[in-house]
Amino acid sequence: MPPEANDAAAPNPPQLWRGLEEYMDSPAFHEAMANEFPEDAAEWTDPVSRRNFLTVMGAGLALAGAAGCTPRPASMRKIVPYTRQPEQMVPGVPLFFASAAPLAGYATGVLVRSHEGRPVKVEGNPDHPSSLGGTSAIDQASVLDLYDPDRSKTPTRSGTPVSLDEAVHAVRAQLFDATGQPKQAVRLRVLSGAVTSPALADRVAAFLTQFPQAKWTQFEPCGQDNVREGTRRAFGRDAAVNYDFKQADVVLSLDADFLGDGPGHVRYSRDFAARRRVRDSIPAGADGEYVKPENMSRLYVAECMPSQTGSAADHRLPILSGQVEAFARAVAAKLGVAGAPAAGTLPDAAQKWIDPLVKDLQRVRGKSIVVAGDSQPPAVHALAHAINNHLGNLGTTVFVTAPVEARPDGKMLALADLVREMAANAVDVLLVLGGTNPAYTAPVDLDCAGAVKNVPFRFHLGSHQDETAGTCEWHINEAHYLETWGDGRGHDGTVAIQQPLIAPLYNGRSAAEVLAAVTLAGDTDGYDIVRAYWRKRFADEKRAGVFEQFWQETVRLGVVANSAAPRVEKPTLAGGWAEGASPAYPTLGADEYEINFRPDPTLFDGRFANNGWLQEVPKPVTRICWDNAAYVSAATAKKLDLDKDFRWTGGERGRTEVSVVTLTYQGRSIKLPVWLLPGHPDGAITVHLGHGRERAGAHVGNNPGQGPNAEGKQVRGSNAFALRTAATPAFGTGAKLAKTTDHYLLACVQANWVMTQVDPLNGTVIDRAPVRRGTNEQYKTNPWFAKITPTAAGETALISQNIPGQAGARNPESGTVRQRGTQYGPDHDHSNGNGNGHEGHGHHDDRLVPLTMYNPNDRLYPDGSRGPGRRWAMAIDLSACTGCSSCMVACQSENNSPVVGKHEVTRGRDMYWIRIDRYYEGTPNEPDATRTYFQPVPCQQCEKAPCEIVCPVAATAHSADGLNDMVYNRCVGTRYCSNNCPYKVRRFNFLSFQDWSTESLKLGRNPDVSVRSRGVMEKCTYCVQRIRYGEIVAEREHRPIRDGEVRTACQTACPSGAIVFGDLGDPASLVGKWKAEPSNYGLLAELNTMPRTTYLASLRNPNQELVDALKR
Amino acid sequence: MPQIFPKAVNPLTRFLVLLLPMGFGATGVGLAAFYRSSYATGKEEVVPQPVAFSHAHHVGQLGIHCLYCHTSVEDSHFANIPPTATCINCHQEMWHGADMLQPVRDSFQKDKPIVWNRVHNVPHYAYFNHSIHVAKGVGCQSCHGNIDNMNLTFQSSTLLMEWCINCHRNPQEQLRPQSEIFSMTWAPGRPVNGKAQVWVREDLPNWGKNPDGTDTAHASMIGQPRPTAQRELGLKLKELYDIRDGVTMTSCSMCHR
Amino acid sequence: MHPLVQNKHDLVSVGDAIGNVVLDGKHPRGWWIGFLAGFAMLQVLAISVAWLFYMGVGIWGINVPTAWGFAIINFVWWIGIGHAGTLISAILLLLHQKWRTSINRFSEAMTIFAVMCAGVFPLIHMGRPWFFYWLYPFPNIAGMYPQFRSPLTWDVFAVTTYFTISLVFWYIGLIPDLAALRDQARNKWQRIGYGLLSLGWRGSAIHWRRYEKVYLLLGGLSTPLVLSVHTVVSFDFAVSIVPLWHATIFPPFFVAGAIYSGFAMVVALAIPIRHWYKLEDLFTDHHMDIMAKVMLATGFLVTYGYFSEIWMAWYGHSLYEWGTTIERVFGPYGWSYWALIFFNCAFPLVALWSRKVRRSEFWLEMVCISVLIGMWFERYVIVITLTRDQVPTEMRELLPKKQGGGGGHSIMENAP
Amino acid sequence: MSTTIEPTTAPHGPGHGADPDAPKLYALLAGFGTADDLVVATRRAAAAGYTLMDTHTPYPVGDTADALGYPKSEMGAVMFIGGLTGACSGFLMQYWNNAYGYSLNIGGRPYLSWLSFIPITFEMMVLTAGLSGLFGLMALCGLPRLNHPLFNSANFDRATRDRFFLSVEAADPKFDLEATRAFLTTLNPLTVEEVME
Repeated sequence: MPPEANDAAAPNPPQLWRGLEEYMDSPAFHEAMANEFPEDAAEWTDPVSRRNFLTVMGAGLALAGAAGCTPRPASMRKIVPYTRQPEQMVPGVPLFFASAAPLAGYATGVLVRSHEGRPVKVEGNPDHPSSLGGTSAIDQASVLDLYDPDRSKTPTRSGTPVSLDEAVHAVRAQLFDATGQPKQAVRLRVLSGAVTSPALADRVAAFLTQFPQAKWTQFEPCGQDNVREGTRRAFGRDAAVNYDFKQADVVLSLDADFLGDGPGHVRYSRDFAARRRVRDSIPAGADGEYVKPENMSRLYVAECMPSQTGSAADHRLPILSGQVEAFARAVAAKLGVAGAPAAGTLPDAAQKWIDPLVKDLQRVRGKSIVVAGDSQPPAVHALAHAINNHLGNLGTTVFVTAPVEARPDGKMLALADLVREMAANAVDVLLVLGGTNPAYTAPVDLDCAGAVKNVPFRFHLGSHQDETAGTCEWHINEAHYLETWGDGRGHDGTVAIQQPLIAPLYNGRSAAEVLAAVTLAGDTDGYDIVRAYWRKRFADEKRAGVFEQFWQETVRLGVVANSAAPRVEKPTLAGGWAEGASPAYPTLGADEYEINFRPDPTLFDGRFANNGWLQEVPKPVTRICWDNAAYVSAATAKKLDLDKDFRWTGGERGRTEVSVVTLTYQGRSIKLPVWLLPGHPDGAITVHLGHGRERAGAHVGNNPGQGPNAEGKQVRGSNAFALRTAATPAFGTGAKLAKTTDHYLLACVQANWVMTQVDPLNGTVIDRAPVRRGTNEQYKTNPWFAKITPTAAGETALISQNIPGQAGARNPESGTVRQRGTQYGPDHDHSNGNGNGHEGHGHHDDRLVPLTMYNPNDRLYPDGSRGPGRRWAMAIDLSACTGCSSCMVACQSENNSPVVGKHEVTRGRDMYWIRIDRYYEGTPNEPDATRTYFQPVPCQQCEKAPCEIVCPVAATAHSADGLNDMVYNRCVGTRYCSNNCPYKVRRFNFLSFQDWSTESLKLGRNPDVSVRSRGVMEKCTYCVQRIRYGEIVAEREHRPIRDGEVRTACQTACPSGAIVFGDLGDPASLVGKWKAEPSNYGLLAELNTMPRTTYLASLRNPNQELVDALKR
Repeated sequence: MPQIFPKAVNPLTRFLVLLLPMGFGATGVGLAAFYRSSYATGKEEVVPQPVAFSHAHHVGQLGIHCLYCHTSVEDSHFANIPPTATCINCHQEMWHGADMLQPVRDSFQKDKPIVWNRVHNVPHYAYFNHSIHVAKGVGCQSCHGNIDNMNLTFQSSTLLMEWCINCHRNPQEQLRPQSEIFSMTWAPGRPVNGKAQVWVREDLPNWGKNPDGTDTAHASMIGQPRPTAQRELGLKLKELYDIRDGVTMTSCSMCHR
Repeated sequence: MHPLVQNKHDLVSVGDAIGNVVLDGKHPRGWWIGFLAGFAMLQVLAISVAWLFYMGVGIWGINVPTAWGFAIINFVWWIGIGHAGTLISAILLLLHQKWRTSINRFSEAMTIFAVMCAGVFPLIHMGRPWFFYWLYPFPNIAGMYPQFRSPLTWDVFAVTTYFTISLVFWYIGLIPDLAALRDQARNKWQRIGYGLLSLGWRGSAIHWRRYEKVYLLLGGLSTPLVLSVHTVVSFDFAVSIVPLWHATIFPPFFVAGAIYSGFAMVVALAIPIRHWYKLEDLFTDHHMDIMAKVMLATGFLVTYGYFSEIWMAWYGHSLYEWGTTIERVFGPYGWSYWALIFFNCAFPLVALWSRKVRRSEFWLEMVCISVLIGMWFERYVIVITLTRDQVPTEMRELLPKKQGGGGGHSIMENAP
Repeated sequence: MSTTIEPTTAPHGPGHGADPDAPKLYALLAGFGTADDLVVATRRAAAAGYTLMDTHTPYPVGDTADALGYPKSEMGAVMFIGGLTGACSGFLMQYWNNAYGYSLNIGGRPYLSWLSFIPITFEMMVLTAGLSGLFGLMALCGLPRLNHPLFNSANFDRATRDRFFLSVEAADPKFDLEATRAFLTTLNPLTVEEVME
């Protein structure tokens, strides 16, 4: 109900919605709700749940609101109170609840913010080891799935809505005979995604006990099969492995994207970043978060498709996926790993790597990690474990634990068995229990969808009417994780309790609930099931204390204490670990390529194909959105004469016309656009799975307004599953690529790829150096290297002091800053007499004189008028940023940013308030010399903001605490501010980008942020709603705001802790300490914008020996 | 050439020429007056309600405290409109058969909220927070007027931006001690219960207590007479409650975001 | 000396020749074709603007780095053209150039219509044009005022002032002429109409004396006003920190360009009018020659500006300036830069060197049209600079999506 | 030059105070063919002691104004004061609005960003100067005056074309219908007529 205020600046948009009271009055809501609460709701209503808010309110529907448009404010709006207000709820005050966001079975602990019963924002749970407060972009976007207008809203039979009872009874009729006895003869198969959830596993186990003839198959198209099998091979038992990157001095990744993919990557990003955040002076109490330059870790990556991990690497070896094994063998052989198979032949570049790499690994015995990628075959994993064992890493940086998954088995093989059974008419009843969509994701040679048709009774539980639902007769709509109770395990096995924040919007059910319902179990409600399971386990594990207390505390924290998978104390290699190694890598024919299938970085295996945020957020590294492409190297593109055409527009931003290619593999082919990706090795093609879904959803995945894909279908991207076989799920050789005459428009927000520009007159290179970068060796000799500005302005020294919070010219011994006075012109910092380094915390005015015509000491801040004197500021450590895009989605979620669609992105109109710029160093023709940098760019909140002085109506102005305020309701849309913003971080609503009509999406909006209408400029505000909320809470208590009390959405989401935000006026603030670092610099600070957002230069730690070796 | 225009035209044309600036001026003044009028702002306009709830009766006569219904005014941006259950607390005992209360009983029995008409309509892009105003010494009366005299509730202020801004620039004109926030009769210098006003502990930030439970320096004020002039009192309170300066308080993002 | 008026016209015949054009209301067929074409395009404009207001400026190809597009280009182009009118009238008045009278009325009218055309564009380019009045200071219920440091606010004042003063200048100049028309009127309605407009002017000696003074002073005010208006328009770019916009050369450069295009427009319109209405005796070849020489001079000033931009970018050693210059000349939009050089410099400056061209109706018309195209491209090149900014990643392209927008202005050209 | 004097008769003859409603004589209007004739005539009339005179010409003939004794125009002062007022009020408006009307920190610039205020100050000056010129001209000249006795003259329409008129008003102390008419006739006019009110 209450909070009014939601949309700004809308003159009269359709369905203006100010609060739930109005929202509930809308006819569309009536209609939607009529479908959403079926007649048998009573049976399922959960009397225990504390969060049935929406049901309470949903019943409270009143007369249609006065929808007129009158200039008079009075009586325009309604106000609808509760009839009985829930306890613990203060209207208007958001609440946080701990829950768990599942992905491919693994759960990440999250905290979800709820406004009046509506979950609005997902943040990481600092208490959960898989999160530590960070989240992935997928976790951030999961809340949008809840409000997806295309979710399955009702149980169906052959597509016709039926009641939930009817569907449940239909299953029961298959399972039980007339007397209520389980039918033992019926051949029963249960298919689900990977399961780590102890409660669900328990429920499945009970089911299997009840029906001993039943079989349970798990299938994950992009799961941990290779990891699991490799671990089993290495240690001779089912086990899981996790890593401690904080302790690792040297990391070798064998095609492993541990920073961007797989369970635990959020946590790994954080640990890894801790060894990359180089500091001149380590802040007190920040042990383990920062390092001195000499303690910086080193990352070697040998991989095919450039990944986030590869982008963060100090040395990256582009190599075919199939050659990784040979490379690993060579490393093992050189290291002298006992029993390692013989090394094959390696490409030249790879061969050069071996000696320096091995030497480096041996240097730090026991403090290194070799990690193999999910897509590498088990043999590579076994090799990696053997090397770790050899180097003494097991138990120090690499931990072998009991398995995390409820039943670790070969999922691809198990599916193949099931399909074979189905094809042989050996299955009577198939229950598909959500989390998996085999009709779309199964290997194409299995023909899963065809085999399913042979099963007489087919039942599907799923959140959407997807491809698998289409092959099944019966369907029940699955509840979202924010709607139902459950649990799940993180990468290290720690259990998170999945707590709902809202009653199921469409009365959906979880897998455990459905299993319970169809088997006539005692508990049919998710809460009862989970609680009962944990009551039993509490007793079984003989945990201390009272269960009720344990339960309350666990639910509150969201984490079950001490539930991590137990570590294997002294793991030993099994005897035959090296068996089953792949034969030597086949040589590629002249026109043959290696094809690589990878899960999409944002859509994963396609399950998020209807999530607008994940479709639109540019994929890390490639910066393409809304599509997939065949990624090839520059040499391959040249060989095939592939076009990447900007046409007469010269369009390097947002709009690119590329060739369409036909990709043929094992006799099957698809058409898709091709993309030249710097850093991709020659001879290989990478395609992302998860695109081209034909039953994704009408609003996003199959929205006809976005145009057809390269094959002419109304889907987003091309379906690479159509090429993927059971035998080669990750990569295989023999793919063919043929150029067609077609062209395709790709939305790539950043095709422009270098920081430098070549002067055509004399061939010199102009380096704008938006990312200041260097090595730790450089840093050791001169930590101030980032201060060098690329302009010839004589005021360089002065400008670098004018960056708020900057510690200026305090380092006489380095001399960098002062020297420039003579190098480029007169030194202007004569007025700055203090050398104590705290200059930046004071008022900056006296430094401005040489740079401004005005006398700065005037009425703007008369003495003492600044009250508590807060100065909000942000610092971003470019060494830590992995380019994962989590901040972009978090910002979109927090600030109600619209999804504009592919068409508008191609016109350069994406609406991200924070974007991630990706720069390459090197040339695209030498993939192994390419180095990648990421730079998140939010509004820099310049103290001398160029945008402000050009706004004719003062719609953007500075607040006293230094925010560059943007007042949407004052904006008239001249767009001059955007022109004058050197960072181009302002975003304009060129059209009515907001979805004003879809009712369910409105529930997910943040009520504390105006929803912008068309014709209005918008931009990052440092999450001013959070600042003001924090201020109000602190000032109500008459105390200062604590450092870290106000956190921006991007900061909270960042898995690697690259962003810090706080009050520069607080001398103890972390942001102040970051900014006092010598590597701190302001982007384009030479324009004297005095940005409040600054960057810490990106540092790499290359191995000089390897550098030299590669030069030879 | 004959005369084109009759003589009478001369004064007429001159008058018309003079009318031009006068007309502009009058239109401007008229528009300015219109936008500030009760008609345009809804000030003092009684809003009909589904149940004829009388603040005059409940507050003025019965003396029910504001917080009894508006429970979250100290904790939230939203002061809360009481749930039907709050009405029923009393009205299951008294007036439980009155026709007037039929909608209330219906609401409670059928679990259907009463849909009130909003009286104070702040534009949706202005984010007003009750709790901070109450915490910083702005009394209910300052914005809502003498609500204890209102039968049907009406808006007693214009709620125009200039009205907000005026107080944000000069808060001292409206501030009152914490203990008098909910009072409808308080005025600076007016005796309370026949005695001259003195500072009480409740007036002090955090009740004059440090986190460790000791008294703050402010505690010495307790028992001292309060200034009797609003200006003097306001300035004292502004300092006491750490109210920031006008430039800070009129920053755009204070209210718009 | 060349006679100002050829073929022995006297006071009466000149008055009749001009007065007949107005009072008879008879127009040649060309006028009607032009008028109807203009009127039709005006309707296209109305439809386009209606669609624009309904959908938002997103129907244009503008995007975030290039947030300004054709609307601003057209605005600057039109306002530049407008300048010549007043300038011709005012400067020539101040310099006592007698030949001024052959074109002053005409060029003043052109100014007013050009400024009206120009004024449309800033209005329709706004995201929320219905709030345009927020750019004017007036006491309002929000207590908010315009932000006077913004060149756009200066623009509002400058263009408003310019329009008002141009109107006043034109009108004051017209009063005796209106009185003459009143006295020659063919019928009662004309008589009443012109009678009202001429305010009862009777040519009194003291009236004339005051009139002359006011007119002279207005001319004196208009000259700096014209310069100031285009200076302010150039501030729209020069005050920003966009590379190649942020240049002190912009004000004089813009003013020279404005005179260049303005004279071109005056001549381009005068030639067909003189041709159709047979006014060769009043707007003589000599006049054409003088105006062409002015264009030649201003054309060189403009060309100097182009040179200076490149020189300053190179000499200034700012890598943003220089990098943007490279992109401007050799980048994806380099074609527009070379188009500008051809239409604005190469062709006109060579052609105008010849006396034959200066005195040939056809060739001078061609040169003028070339200059008008060239000056449009100049603004295009300037606005397109936005595609190349300081941050390499944010270099996106403007996608010109042609709406009817620029269309409907020939009515205004034809109306006088 | 023709010396023909066209006999002109007033509609009702010279009313010697007989009928109060009868139109009164306003002036005698002498028409000349050239500006030079007019200048000469005006000088002579002024020398003859006539004061309430005026000339009406199709274009400015400055010498007549001198002959009539008109001073240099006061329009300069009017427009100067107008412009000064506009400039001051324009500048103060900007300063007041920025510093007091709503104090906002715009890009870290001081409230008194006088450099930024110059363009509008200038524009306001020109605007007010121009408008005060127009309205000052109208006010001082008594315009608009759509009805004027001179328009009763049948010939007066040529005043905007090709004839130069000298009018001697009946209110002139030296005015005597016959004597003045005789005097005017000596000045070589093309016409002399009586113009009634």
